Amino acid sequence: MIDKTTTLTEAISAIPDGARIALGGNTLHRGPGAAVHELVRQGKRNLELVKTAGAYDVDLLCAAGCVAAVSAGFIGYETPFGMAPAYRKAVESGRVQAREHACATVIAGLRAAIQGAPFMPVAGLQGSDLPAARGFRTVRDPYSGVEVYVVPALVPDAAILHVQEADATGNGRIIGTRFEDVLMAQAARRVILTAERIVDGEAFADAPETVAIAGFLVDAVVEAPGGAWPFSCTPLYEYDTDYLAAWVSAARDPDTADRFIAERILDPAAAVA
Amino acid sequence: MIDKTTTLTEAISAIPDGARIALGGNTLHRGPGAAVHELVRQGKRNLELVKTAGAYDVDLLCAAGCVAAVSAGFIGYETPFGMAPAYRKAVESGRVQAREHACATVIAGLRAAIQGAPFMPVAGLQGSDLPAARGFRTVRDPYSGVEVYVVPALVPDAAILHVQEADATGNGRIIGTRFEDVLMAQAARRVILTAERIVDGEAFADAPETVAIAGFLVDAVVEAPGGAWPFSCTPLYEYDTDYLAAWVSAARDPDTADRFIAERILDPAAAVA
Amino acid sequence: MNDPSAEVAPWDMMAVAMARLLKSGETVFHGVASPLPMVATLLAKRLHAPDLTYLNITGSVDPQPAALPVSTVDPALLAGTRSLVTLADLFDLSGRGRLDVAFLSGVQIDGEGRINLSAIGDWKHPAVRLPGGAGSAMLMPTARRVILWRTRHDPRTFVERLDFVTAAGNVDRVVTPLGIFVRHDGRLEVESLHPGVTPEAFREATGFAVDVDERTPTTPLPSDEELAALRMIDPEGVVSSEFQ
Amino acid sequence: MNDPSAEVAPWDMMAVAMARLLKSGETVFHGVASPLPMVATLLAKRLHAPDLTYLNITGSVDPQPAALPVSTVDPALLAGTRSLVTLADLFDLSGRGRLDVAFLSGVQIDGEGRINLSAIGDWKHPAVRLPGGAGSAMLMPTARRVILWRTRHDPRTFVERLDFVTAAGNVDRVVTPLGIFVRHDGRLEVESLHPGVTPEAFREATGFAVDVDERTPTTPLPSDEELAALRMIDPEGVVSSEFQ
Repeated sequence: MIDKTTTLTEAISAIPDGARIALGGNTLHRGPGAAVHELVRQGKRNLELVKTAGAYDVDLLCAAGCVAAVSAGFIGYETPFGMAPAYRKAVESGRVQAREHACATVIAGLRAAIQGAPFMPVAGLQGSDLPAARGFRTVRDPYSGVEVYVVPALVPDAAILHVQEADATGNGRIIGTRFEDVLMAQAARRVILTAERIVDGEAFADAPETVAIAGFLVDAVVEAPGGAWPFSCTPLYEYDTDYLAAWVSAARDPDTADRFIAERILDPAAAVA
Repeated sequence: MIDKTTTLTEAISAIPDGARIALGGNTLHRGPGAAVHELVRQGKRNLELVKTAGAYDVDLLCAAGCVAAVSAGFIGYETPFGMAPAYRKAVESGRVQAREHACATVIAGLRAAIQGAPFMPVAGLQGSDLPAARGFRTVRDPYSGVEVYVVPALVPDAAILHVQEADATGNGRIIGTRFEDVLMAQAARRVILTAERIVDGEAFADAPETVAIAGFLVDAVVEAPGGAWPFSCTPLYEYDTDYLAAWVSAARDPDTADRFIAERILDPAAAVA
Repeated sequence: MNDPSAEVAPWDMMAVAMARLLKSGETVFHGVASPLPMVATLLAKRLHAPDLTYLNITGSVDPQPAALPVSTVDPALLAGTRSLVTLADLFDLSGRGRLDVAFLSGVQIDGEGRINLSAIGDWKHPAVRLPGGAGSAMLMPTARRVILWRTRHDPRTFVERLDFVTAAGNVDRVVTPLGIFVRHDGRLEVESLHPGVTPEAFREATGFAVDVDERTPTTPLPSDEELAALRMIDPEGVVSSEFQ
Repeated sequence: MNDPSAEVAPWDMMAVAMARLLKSGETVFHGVASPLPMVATLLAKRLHAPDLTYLNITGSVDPQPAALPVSTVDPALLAGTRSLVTLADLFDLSGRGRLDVAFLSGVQIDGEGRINLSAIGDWKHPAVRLPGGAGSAMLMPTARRVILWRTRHDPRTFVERLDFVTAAGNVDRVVTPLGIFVRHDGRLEVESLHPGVTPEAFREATGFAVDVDERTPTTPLPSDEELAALRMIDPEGVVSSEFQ
């Protein structure tokens, strides 16, 4: 068995500037918070972020100047905190390109990547301005003659996923909702797993149905207790309401956002995870 | 909660002649044996059978005159018993059409059905005579210009699946390998579940990862202890070597096959399941 | 205090109105940021639609949450589920025509029931970059019925012309704090005004032309039974969170 | 009893020869009706390729079965797996270029390493309807390396011309009871003859032209270590079942 455990610093340093990165979880839940903070600390640039529905991860990385483009269906904090202010400003100023998707077209693009197909057909999209704005094309079904929208393969250079338990070979157990993590693990060229704890994987053999991420797809495993924070990590902790409220408030202005990042993320004394 | 429990007779009587039926399991394992026998007893005609890799189910239904076409990647008993003699004779005589697939194109056709797409791209197939023989077409990727094979949607009128446990609302727990059962349950217009036992589904809430078939996709649930026989049903029983050897031997000749079916399947006194 | 409508909060009125639109046996889905659909679906299931199938992004099927989360993607919504499906599975369900109802919303909604969740101004150089349509561009043409809801009813929301069409499709009803639209022949028509809402107020709040007058029906107030069920499902009042 | 090759059964020779072709770190897949690949993969993993990833239709990853099933789709092959993948996942793995080795076979095999598992005679009106190619038409062009094996080596199997091309693609080696082919520039060449097999016997058993003579290397006999590991993995001799 290959021991794939490493440090967060090592795992994230393997991601080059300009990489297309899929981030696990959804809105406020089970995002790879610690890894996102490490991306900020390492000063990554020109990343393309891939997610169906992102929130703090995308917002923070936009504020920190790490992002060139966001390929997602929804970016916002849901009802508790509203819109993502730094993402919004970054797009409005032209610094970040919003490669807007329907969540279903993100999934279709990942599916094409997974299957080794150049594109994936997707039902719907009729009447939307998105296909024209994004250059999504139709093809004619050679059997029925019907036109259907197709989405190009969306191959992440890396997927960064946070799970509750992993073994040293990369098997990852997800408790509760899997979101798009399984698709991302299959679609990406490289998979980085952070885990609340690293356990002896022999126990996984008793309930392999709960192991959402197959170890042979994974390149690096990092033990990161609290590693989803400030996202939730069922059943261990909820999303951090106070922290997120403070961030969203700071993120409305570039200067306060910079100060927040300097004090609460970059300052080693304040190490958040 | 809707109680979907019914008898095998009722459940199978809802399948009309000429229906396209997906059969769960794979070769010797977890096929819906009892339901297949009921199809024979009810004298169904002109069925199209869909499976990646079939064995006794396809072979018996061909011998019994129930089948017009078989859409599958492999029909055979694997090493223990070799080829499927009744299927073979039925195709060679022209009574049954072999709609030969790669197993992967069965899956692609089911995926198209699941996603509501008219077709599904599939990697591979280059150099094979199958696309020409089956009329599988290519389309040109509008993004890269690459030609890729596409398979038309394969929508079963019904999927018949055997599981170890189900609740009355149709949630089905599969212990061990799921084969293509989950895809079939999603792709089919109607889903019939036979189960070793019907249990109180509240227990499923403790381990929903093990519930492969979501109840809301299911139309009918039948309690059928031993209902995979003569297929295996992990961990309850192995495939029935003696019975299958007797069948394969009988199936080589139409008269002995007819007698076998009359004595061991149609005769109520010999009720096999 | 003679006007009973004064005692009914707009979120209660909306949740009840949305619940009434759901039928037993239907498959019903909502996505992110959807407290009202969450409450409405649970309410319908408790009242008149026990065999409704409740689906959401957590992948639960008919969950029975002890307490309702404000985030409608919260794994708290898994409680009691007997199977796990994925968001991809649910899009597929809609794609193949088996999703009966999708709840969706829009920052802008036009007279055809089309929505904008993408941008204010030019999409390429937006004055305001909005969150994005999530699943709507795929769901709106494929779900059998789409119910839109929006907690704001003003001329900036209900507009003559969308800045960008994020999604268009099978809209059946639109529920707001002022009343209910129904779509006929591709146009939103006023089906009813909530109690206490005048035709003038509704007309002035709507940016496209609507046919509304004193003959327009009034949405029935929530019954005691409806309100009691609502309180039981949502004792913390999560239903009001979209109004903050 | 001076000839040690007389003591080595052809199935043992084949299993060992197949195992030697696998490398540590590779992802390796076999499908239905594949006892030899099952044994060979487990053998390689025990001997020289501990970090090989063993995949099969049961959806197990690196199972550690206590006893080997004759059916290579048997859920007995799940034992010890730490995750469950599906056959669809494995085709996808190959489709995106991440499957290193697929074991496949053919009732007919031609000089390019193409296979027929579909029909003898005309495909539409076959003299013999064969089982079908299972995953081969998809896997053969997409897996990085395909290893063919066939327990029969005669001119009806290794033919000049296939009745039907079920699959073609990235064939690397073909292992038979008589020897090993390697593919160079699109043609099967003889890499080695198993001990005791003469060039004449090999040539006569092969229906297409092959370049084989006394200089053709001999496949090394299984070592004591290889045979001991084989007995440990497969004490019941499932490896011989394809020869019955």
